[in-house]
Amino acid sequence: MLDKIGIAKRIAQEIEDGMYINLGIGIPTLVANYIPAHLNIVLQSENGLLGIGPFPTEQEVDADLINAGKQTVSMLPGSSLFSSAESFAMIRGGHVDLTILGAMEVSENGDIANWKIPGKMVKGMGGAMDLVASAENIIVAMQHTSRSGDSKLLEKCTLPITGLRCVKKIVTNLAVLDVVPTGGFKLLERAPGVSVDQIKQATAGKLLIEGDIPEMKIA
Amino acid sequence: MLDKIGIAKRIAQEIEDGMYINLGIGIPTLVANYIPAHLNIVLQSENGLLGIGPFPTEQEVDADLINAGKQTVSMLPGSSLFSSAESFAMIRGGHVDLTILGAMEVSENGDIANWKIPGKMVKGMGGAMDLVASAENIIVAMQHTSRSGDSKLLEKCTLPITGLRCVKKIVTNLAVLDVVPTGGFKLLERAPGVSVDQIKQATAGKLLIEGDIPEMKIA
Amino acid sequence: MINKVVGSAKEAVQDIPSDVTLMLGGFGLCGIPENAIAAILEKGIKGLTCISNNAGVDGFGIGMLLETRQVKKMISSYVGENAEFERQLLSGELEVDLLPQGTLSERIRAGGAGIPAFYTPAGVGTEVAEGKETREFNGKMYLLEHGLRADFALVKAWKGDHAGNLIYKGTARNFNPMMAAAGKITIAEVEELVPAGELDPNQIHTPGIYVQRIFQGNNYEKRIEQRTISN
Amino acid sequence: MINKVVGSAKEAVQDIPSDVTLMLGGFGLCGIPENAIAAILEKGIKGLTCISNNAGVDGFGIGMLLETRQVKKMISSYVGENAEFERQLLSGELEVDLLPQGTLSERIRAGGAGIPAFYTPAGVGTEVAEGKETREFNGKMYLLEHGLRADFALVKAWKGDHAGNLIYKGTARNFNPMMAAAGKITIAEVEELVPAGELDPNQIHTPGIYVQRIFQGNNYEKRIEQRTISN
Repeated sequence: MLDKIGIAKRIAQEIEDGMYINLGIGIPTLVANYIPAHLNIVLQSENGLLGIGPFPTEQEVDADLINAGKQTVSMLPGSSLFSSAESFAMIRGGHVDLTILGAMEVSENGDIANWKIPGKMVKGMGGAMDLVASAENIIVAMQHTSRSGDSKLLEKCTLPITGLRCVKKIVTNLAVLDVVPTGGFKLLERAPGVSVDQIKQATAGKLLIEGDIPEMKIA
Repeated sequence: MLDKIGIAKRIAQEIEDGMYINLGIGIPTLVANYIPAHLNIVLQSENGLLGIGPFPTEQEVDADLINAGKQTVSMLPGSSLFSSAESFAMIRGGHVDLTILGAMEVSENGDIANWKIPGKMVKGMGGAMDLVASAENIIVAMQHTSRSGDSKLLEKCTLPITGLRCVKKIVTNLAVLDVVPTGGFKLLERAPGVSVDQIKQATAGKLLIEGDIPEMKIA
Repeated sequence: MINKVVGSAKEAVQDIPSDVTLMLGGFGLCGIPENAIAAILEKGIKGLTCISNNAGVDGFGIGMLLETRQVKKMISSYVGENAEFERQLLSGELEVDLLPQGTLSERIRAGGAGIPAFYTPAGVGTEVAEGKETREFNGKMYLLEHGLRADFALVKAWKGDHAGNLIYKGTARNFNPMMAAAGKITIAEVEELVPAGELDPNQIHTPGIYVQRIFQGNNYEKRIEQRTISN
Repeated sequence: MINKVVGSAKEAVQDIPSDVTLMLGGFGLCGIPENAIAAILEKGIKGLTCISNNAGVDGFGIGMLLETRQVKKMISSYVGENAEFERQLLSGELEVDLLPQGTLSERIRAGGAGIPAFYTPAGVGTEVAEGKETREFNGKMYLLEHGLRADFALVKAWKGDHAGNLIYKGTARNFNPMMAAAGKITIAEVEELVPAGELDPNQIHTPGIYVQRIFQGNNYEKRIEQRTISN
């Protein structure tokens, strides 16, 4: 079974040279720490920055330079700054190659719910609806089940959805799965020490299993 | 009767302090020469410049700095440069206070035709359709009649129109007229030495004449 | 050159009445018009509809206007970083319209650019789509969204000149440029106000045509929400 | 940093086939991609649909591609500053779609920004409206216009860096930024190519994400159409 860092490490393996990437808050943010150094990639922050650098030193901190999580950041050589309208023009226009975000639920046809729990205080969707509606390539980072053990990979989402038919791949603490166009979670890899049966039991939506399912390789 | 310079001088009197102004090609361009020096105004060029300055000296000429008529220009203190999309955002968004342009025909309800003569080579509308569709305040500079003596102030335009119900004021070689919302050219001023009868004869559309019509004062 | 300079925040906001719609620049607390907010607070106008990506925090930014109950409605993409906001929302004292961030920024851009409506994919099939027209283009569904304007826009820039030209800094740009264009009256505050001619025309982010008033701000606090440091 | 540098105009255009749609930046001859046009000319591909505000002049700019009959169709707002253009148009060898300049620039902006369609007032009641949906918003009529993209966009900037970031100069900016975003493959040529990190991130007009290839142009002629001088 993977911890959050394990999930982040496994997702980092999906990253290819030359990608522009938007990382959501939470586990997705951790992915940045595990991207192989030989890959040339650029991180986009939807509040108006391409080329997010590491957290600044105490001396470098600038209140006018934050990421979408409102954390102070730095820039890298080749960075650029722009408005929110330009930022979402990039996102909507399909210029961002990969979007990695968290989810509360994903359905077997790729719907995602990650912005609202009825009865709880609603803080808003921020940029999530734009990201999921626009990205060609979305990877979800999430726990396979809730704290009470309920599957978060469902036939249909029970929570208010963020976007329809948009998730392509899911990396959980138990498995890597593709959402197939005809509907269903295709099991690709098991987390270290996790059996196919465990994944079956933790998946409420249609699980597609073909042949032997290899165990993930994580450094 | 006014010559082109006279028309430009009379239109210059319509300009108020603090206006952002777009000047079309031809007589409208001449208006810039007669704006009273005490007025603070800014000229917009739809190819991406606010604050058009005078033609440059031989030494200052810069191929990268032209107006919408493709003439080399200069900038003034406070000028700004921007893209074509931003430029028409300004125009469409109603940020330009006054648009002055030429016309082949104007109808008594304010329609304007100034981009196409059937049977002749069509060069295109450039920014004219955006300007007339967006501006709250359009003054047309034109000859009252064609070379063959036909009126250009008509009940309806005969040429393909550029925009509907958009012209508010017309300054010709013979007169200053308002287009009234209910339809008709309201005669406001006569050109020096021109009689009301002459204007009547030169106007094919509905001409509204109330009381004495004063003669223009042109310095 | 048309001079847009006013002497102070107080003077800049003096004719803003109650019950108007305001746009306020900023993302979180980054790039917010601190001086104009303080002046609105002091002025005490009420019934405000505030269009802003966020709603500040307890005791800072729009959060201050919430505490004094000057805000009737928020139009935002992400809110609730403060307790007073949550209390007012749950008690029904405050209305909130939540919009996807890209829809919000594009609606403001459209408002300033004279585009009455446009289609966007964000929110299709979600609560955001309720009551909105949907339409298919090239096999994908989109929602019709409308341009947004405001009676007054309050924006914050790094540098500005007497003609109202603005240059922002870092990610403090965010919503400010679109709001500058979408305000019927736009009030800009800047950290450094210079005479016209001192800014490079090629580097201006917001042309002065969009700005009706500009003033030299002061005492910028620039609070940081998440001070994250590496060693 | 993702390196977008290619060695030459020839290399940059080498995979452009015949019968594609190209966007070409520039207003008149100001800000046109001189080197890329020359490379397309040399390559000799045919059947091009060119989206460009103008069509060059006899012997320069797109005018050169017209002389070699490489252009099948022009989508522009103002054309015909050259005799060969007029001859081909009148003889039916060349198709031309004329659009209002603001509609053209906004359609390109929308294409790059993932907006499939928007409403604009330009052209209502004119020939431009023929076959287009009209719709009323707040008592005014508008036309529905669609986003435009191109297989390849050829843009020209003043400075650029290895990451594809671009800064334009003067009014040579014009259509270039929107086209950079609307090209599926965008090829930028610059007067000065510098390593990433040498351009101020705050002054970049076109972020490198929009640019797939960048090269150092040379021998810029920058022809002036109307050399107007004051004494």
